[in-house]
Amino acid sequence: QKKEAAKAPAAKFKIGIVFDVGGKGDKSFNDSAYNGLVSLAKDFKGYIKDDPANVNFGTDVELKYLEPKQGGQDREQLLRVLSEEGYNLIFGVGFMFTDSIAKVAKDFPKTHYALIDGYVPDLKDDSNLTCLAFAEQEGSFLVGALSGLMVADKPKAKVGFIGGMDLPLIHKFQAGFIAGAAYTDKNLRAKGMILGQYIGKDGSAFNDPKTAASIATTMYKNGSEIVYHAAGGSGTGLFETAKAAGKLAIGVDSDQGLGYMTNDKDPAAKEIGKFILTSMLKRVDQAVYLTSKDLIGGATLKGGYRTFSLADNGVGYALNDFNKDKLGAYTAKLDELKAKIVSGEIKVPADDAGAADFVKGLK
Amino acid sequence: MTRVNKYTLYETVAPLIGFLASMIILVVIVIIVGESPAKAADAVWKMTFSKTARVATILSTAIPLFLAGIAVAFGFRAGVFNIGVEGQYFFGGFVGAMAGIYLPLPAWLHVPSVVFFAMIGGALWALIPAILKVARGIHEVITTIMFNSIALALVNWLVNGPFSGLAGKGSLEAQTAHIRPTAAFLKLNAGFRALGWDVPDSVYLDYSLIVAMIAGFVVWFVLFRLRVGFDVRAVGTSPDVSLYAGIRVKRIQLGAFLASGALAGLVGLQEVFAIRGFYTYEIASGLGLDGIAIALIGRNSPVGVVFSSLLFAFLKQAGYGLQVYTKVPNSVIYVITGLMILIIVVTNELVSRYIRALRKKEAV
Amino acid sequence: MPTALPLLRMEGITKIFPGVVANDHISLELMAGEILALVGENGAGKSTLMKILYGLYRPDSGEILVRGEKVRIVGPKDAIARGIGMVHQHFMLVPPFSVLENIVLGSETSTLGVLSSAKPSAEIAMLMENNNLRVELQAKVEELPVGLQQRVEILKILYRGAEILIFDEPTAVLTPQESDELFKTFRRMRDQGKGIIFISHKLDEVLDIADRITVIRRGKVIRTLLRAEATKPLIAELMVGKPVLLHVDNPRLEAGETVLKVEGLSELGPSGAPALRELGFEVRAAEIYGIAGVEGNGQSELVKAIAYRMKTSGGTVRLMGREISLLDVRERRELGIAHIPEDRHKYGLLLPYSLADNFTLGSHHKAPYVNGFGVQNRKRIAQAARALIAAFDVRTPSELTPAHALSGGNQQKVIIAREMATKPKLLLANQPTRGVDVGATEFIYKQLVEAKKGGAAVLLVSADLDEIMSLSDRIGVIFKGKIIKEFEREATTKEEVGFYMMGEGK
Amino acid sequence: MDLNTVLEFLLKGLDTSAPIAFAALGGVFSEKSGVFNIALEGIMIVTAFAIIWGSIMFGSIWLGLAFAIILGVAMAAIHALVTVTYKVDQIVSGTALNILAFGVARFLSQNVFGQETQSAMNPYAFPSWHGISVFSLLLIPITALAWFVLYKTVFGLRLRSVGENPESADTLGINVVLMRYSGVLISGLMCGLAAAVLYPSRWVSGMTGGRGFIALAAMIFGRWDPIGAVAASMLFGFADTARINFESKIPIPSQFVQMFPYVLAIVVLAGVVGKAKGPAAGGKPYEKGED
Ligand SMILES: Nc1ncnc2c1ncn2[C@@H]1O[C@H](COP(=O)(O)OP(=O)(O)OP(=O)(O)O)[C@@H](O)[C@H]1O
Ligand SMILES: Nc1ncnc2c1ncn2[C@@H]1O[C@H](COP(=O)(O)OP(=O)(O)OP(=O)(O)O)[C@@H](O)[C@H]1O
Ligand SMILES: [Mg+2]
Ligand SMILES: [Mg+2]
Repeated sequence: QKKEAAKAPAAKFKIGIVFDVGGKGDKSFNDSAYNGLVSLAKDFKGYIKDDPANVNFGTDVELKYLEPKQGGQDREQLLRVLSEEGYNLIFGVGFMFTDSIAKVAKDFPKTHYALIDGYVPDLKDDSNLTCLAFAEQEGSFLVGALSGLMVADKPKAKVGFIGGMDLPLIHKFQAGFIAGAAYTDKNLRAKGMILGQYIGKDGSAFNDPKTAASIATTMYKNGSEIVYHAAGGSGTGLFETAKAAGKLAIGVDSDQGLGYMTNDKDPAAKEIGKFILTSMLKRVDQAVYLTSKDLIGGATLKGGYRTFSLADNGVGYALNDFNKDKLGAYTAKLDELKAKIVSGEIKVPADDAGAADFVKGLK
Repeated sequence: MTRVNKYTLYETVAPLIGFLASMIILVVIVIIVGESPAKAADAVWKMTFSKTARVATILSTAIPLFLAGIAVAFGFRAGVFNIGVEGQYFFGGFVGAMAGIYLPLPAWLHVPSVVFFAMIGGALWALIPAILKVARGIHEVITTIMFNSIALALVNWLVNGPFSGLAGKGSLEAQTAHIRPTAAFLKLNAGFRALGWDVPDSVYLDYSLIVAMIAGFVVWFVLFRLRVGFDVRAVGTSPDVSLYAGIRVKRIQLGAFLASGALAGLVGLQEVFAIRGFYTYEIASGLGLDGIAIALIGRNSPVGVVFSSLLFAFLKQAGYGLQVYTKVPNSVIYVITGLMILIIVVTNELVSRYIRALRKKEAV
Repeated sequence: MPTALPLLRMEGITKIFPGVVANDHISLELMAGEILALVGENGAGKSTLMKILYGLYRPDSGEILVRGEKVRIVGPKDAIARGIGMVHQHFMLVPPFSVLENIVLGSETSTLGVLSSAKPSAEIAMLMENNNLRVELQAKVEELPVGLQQRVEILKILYRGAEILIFDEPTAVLTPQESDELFKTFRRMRDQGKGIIFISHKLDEVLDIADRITVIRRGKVIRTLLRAEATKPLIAELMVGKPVLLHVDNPRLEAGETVLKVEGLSELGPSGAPALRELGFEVRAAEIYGIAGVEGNGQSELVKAIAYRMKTSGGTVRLMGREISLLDVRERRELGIAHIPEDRHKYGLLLPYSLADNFTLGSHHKAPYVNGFGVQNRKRIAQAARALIAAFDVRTPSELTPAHALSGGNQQKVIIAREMATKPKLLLANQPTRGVDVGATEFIYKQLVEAKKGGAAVLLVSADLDEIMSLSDRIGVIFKGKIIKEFEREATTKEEVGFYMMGEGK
Repeated sequence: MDLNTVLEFLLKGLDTSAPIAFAALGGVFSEKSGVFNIALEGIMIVTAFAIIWGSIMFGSIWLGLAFAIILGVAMAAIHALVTVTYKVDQIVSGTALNILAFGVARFLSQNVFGQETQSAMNPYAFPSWHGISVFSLLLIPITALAWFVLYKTVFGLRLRSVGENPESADTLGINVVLMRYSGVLISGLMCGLAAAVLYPSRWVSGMTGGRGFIALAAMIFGRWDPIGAVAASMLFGFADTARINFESKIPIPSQFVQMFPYVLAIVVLAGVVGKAKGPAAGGKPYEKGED
């Protein structure tokens, strides 16, 4: 082994990621982070270490991801191991890393850490920890607005939202969606026109396609034309139901429609992808990519807080070759709304109460 | 070597054979995955015994596993099949956390109080299944499974609703407020270093280690030295005989069930009071089932549970070792853990058959 | 009548268990139309031999010949195929199944795997008719009294067409009447040309029914007697290896104050029908009161009401004048009740636990076995156990031996020693010698008489009328949950008591 | 509420109940033969994966189902081997299998689909009727069949006898080991059917979500009777369906709505059903007396 190590030129940069529980393959949050790694490898001659997919474009940048088990000190331990192994930049994906990453960052002042979705108080520009947040409500507002626009001419048509685990974070998605839908379609402002449902109370809610499918069936039966999900791995149940019902669905985090349409290993996926209208993009990949790019570019990484919002395309909605025809009629209107949000003219609510007030304010 | 010693030797060798056999299977899998066994072995070594910090991490990881195991084992001893350890530590941990957050106490009193309240919480969560078992004869397996689900929903509501500690912006985690510093489980690492064991500060060897040691000792002492422990074991062996002998069977079963719950209440302490400093619904999940395996591999004895919990902790670390240093997927370690348990118990059986055959031969 | 070829021949059968040679080159023969009794002390190896014959154990050496033909019996299936049937010491019934299901189990009649009941029902009805063994086919076995359960067992083997019938202690749980019935069945079957092997500890029965008697001691055949040459003392001596006193010296003493007084006791049985109806009697100090009755007439409920049960549905149980039916078992024991239970495995012993633990069970919560902090005093427990082992001559390697390793007779001794050691005011002895050999029976009788001499009131419940007659000072006959008649021992005869037991003469 | 809505609700309730019910039926067979099977959850994890793997591999959902059944039976065979042949504690074996299954499914997924936590999409589907898989409808006849087999056939009689009193069965020449294997293997088969109604479109790690344990509870709740077990499964299934359908209309915290079926089960057990007694020899390995 020593010989091997001597042969291979040491990578100039080592970047590590510790995923959220659920890990790679969730077709959503973690995969998005993984895609960030892939782009990094491509653009900066890097490789992903021990990756079954063998992503390898050179040896300049070593990329590594790990997956913890739930509970205990596991997250902290994995962050520490990566630190000890000399990784320069380490990401913790998910709010569950909040405490552990703060502790580890203190112990390894020369390593930089980035926390996705969590919030550690009192960070400064020269901290070695950056909190990366997303304005999910803004992206959700746009897909909500799109849904509203698409059903505006059908007074009875409803829209729906399926949440995974009942968490404040997921309510952020819901609030934005409600606000957007109500904003563009006044029919939807009436009570009971925007359906909402959470799958469960624990982590398994993000991995329960059966229940998601069951909820989706009810929503479509009850008149929903479009259903948006923020339910991680459970979302697959929504998409399949959408296909069966011949109705539309909206994905989350990554461009899920594109994922389905371009999946060559999986012929059935294309059939389903047609029913995925768009996805609310939460560009975890972008966050990973941009932060790492700064490091590789030689900049000293800035600590503190960084929010990815509509303004910097950190969130958004997916427009790709497959859905551009369907969305074509609405993109202009959506761009206009986006501008209003960026300018602050529209303040998108981020929780249930805010959403209710927002809808009331529209009447 | 005397005959008895020979048999004891065989019996101790059984788990070792199981361990080795599963390691061989691991090597096979590693080869299938296309990794070199030497590299895998090195990876496991690095993450388990290569340095003090790793060894200490195994010990630290074993703490909640041990507590879960001993909680299950104590119930088993009384013939109580407590599948509800998980729900009990969800709730017990919550009650302990409340004590840690709201009781204004000095540290010397606060730490014992949160331990006490966690035990009370765990016992309370076992109370209804225990009463239903004793008074109505309703199988505890079904009630405790139900109570696990109920606990999960309940603490979820508590943490999201009335006791939500969402402070400031950006904090999106459903969690309680932070515990008072007086309730924190401080690390003992400095003490270990003073004793010559060079544990770095990053490892969680905290008060929960003491809690686990005390709990283990108390359980052993109660079971094997106290009269009430004899009653517990008698009831677990034969309720009919116990009843006949004047042991208050229902009272003992109720008490043992509650004690099992109280022990279960301790499982989440390390995570709440040492690692996180607040309570979330995610506390140490899954340990209830691990506890069953740990208790049974440890043959429901406190000493056995020490070893089996260390074994489980070792396996967990080994899994991370493979993940960090090789391309062997994390899942392999579950495969190995499951297989190892099966192989150990089967070897145990084969060895005792062999011993019986030997004895028979010697009898002629 | 015996034909030239023996129906069955076992030759040189040896079977070794860890630590014990259960059968040591045993040979025996059984003719068609013969009843062979197999007797021996507890642990002599009788059951082992029969289990080998029935294919449950495999012998270490030796061979078995059926009708002169050497056979290999590796499982009950083979045995059944050779016409061997066995009624086991512990019934082999499936309690929640119906009688019909129990009988056909393993030899079902079916079409395409679907059970049919018409044909077997008819066949069984025939069998019942021919052998005078009637049972309700649809009844659940768990709801039947023991006597009927045994009929089911017999029907099971007859249904399989057995010619060689093995009965391992079949009468241990039967009443005299039921035993008589059974013996009638035996004779009927013998006359049909079947061969019967019969194991019993009751020598009177053996002399009554057997054609030949084989005595086994420590795994060896000691001698086979013809009925004509056999006497009770001879058999007993052959079994034990030394002369056995078959008579108990049981003087009547001046009875003292009333220790136990039961009045108007009423109780519902498990099925909801009344098990005890206004039952009343009293037992005084220094007397043995025997409850005679056909099993299932409320004996178990009666003993339970005195020893265990909280809250009876009616009536009172007083000990030394104090109402005890609201006290729990421990409180009752503290008041001086000791209890030799009916089923020693189910109630009497913690089988995996050491003898030391078993000897102190029931007193283990008190000084000197625990100190003031509830810590057990292992030394004192071991001491007490060793003392009892010596005093009661329990055959065991040490006080640390687990209870399950002892023979049935020795297990019973442990229980009796333990209960006597509490110096009880009232000793409940429920079937104390069931399944126990002559030597041990003698010992147990002595102990009961000792207790009485020590001033205890003894309540003896037994299905063995001889036992009742020889031990009791007074006898109460229980019938349908009521004491219907009381006798002074000297003033009655076995026949008279038996008459009342059947519910006659009320 | 019109008739259609009611029908809709009934079908959906049936569909939600079916995975629990099939697993519970499996549990009934295993436990009636005297072997506790707390590995139902683990076996379901594997069959849920296998049906997708098999369908894609063989190009047919039916072959996928057959494949799932085979793997389910294979998992069950491990349990049978360990507990019946080697007489190991049944709870230990079950627990080990649950851990093993979790790893096996993820490991296979990694190797077959290149990712640990999710399989590819399964393009093949069972015929469906009113939006639910016909397989869910099969639950009714299969339950009836299970009942018939258990109570009306030679096989059933023998199976139950070894669960009640294996010694007795043994003395009648019944092969206790064979019957117990059968019981356990049938539970593997039933877990295969459970996979068919769980979600045969895609496997996601964790998708069984504890249904195997709920099935265990349902089996006990249903007093080890096929019909009872299925009825109890329906209680859970329908309560869950009701929750999903009406949660947003109920003005109490959703967590309490979620607790409802469990609380209901306990109340029913405590108040109405009371003592449930399993097969007498359940959980105990059969020692043949010697060896
Ligand atoms: N399965 C077994 N394993 C080990 N030892 C056994 C086993 N069965 C019987 N033994 C031993 O073999 C010896 C003979 O036992 P067996 O049951 O044949 O006696 P028995 O004559 O039937 O006694 P009893 O009159 O009490 O019924 C005893 O010492 C007993 O402890
Ligand atoms: N597996 C075993 N290991 C050790 N000893 C055994 C075993 N099975 C039976 N024995 C012993 O063998 C003896 C004879 O067994 P058996 O089944 O004939 O019961 P028993 O002694 O006749 O009891 P009883 O007649 O009172 O019911 C018993 O003393 C029992 O303790
Ligand atoms: Mg015997
Ligand atoms: Mg006997």
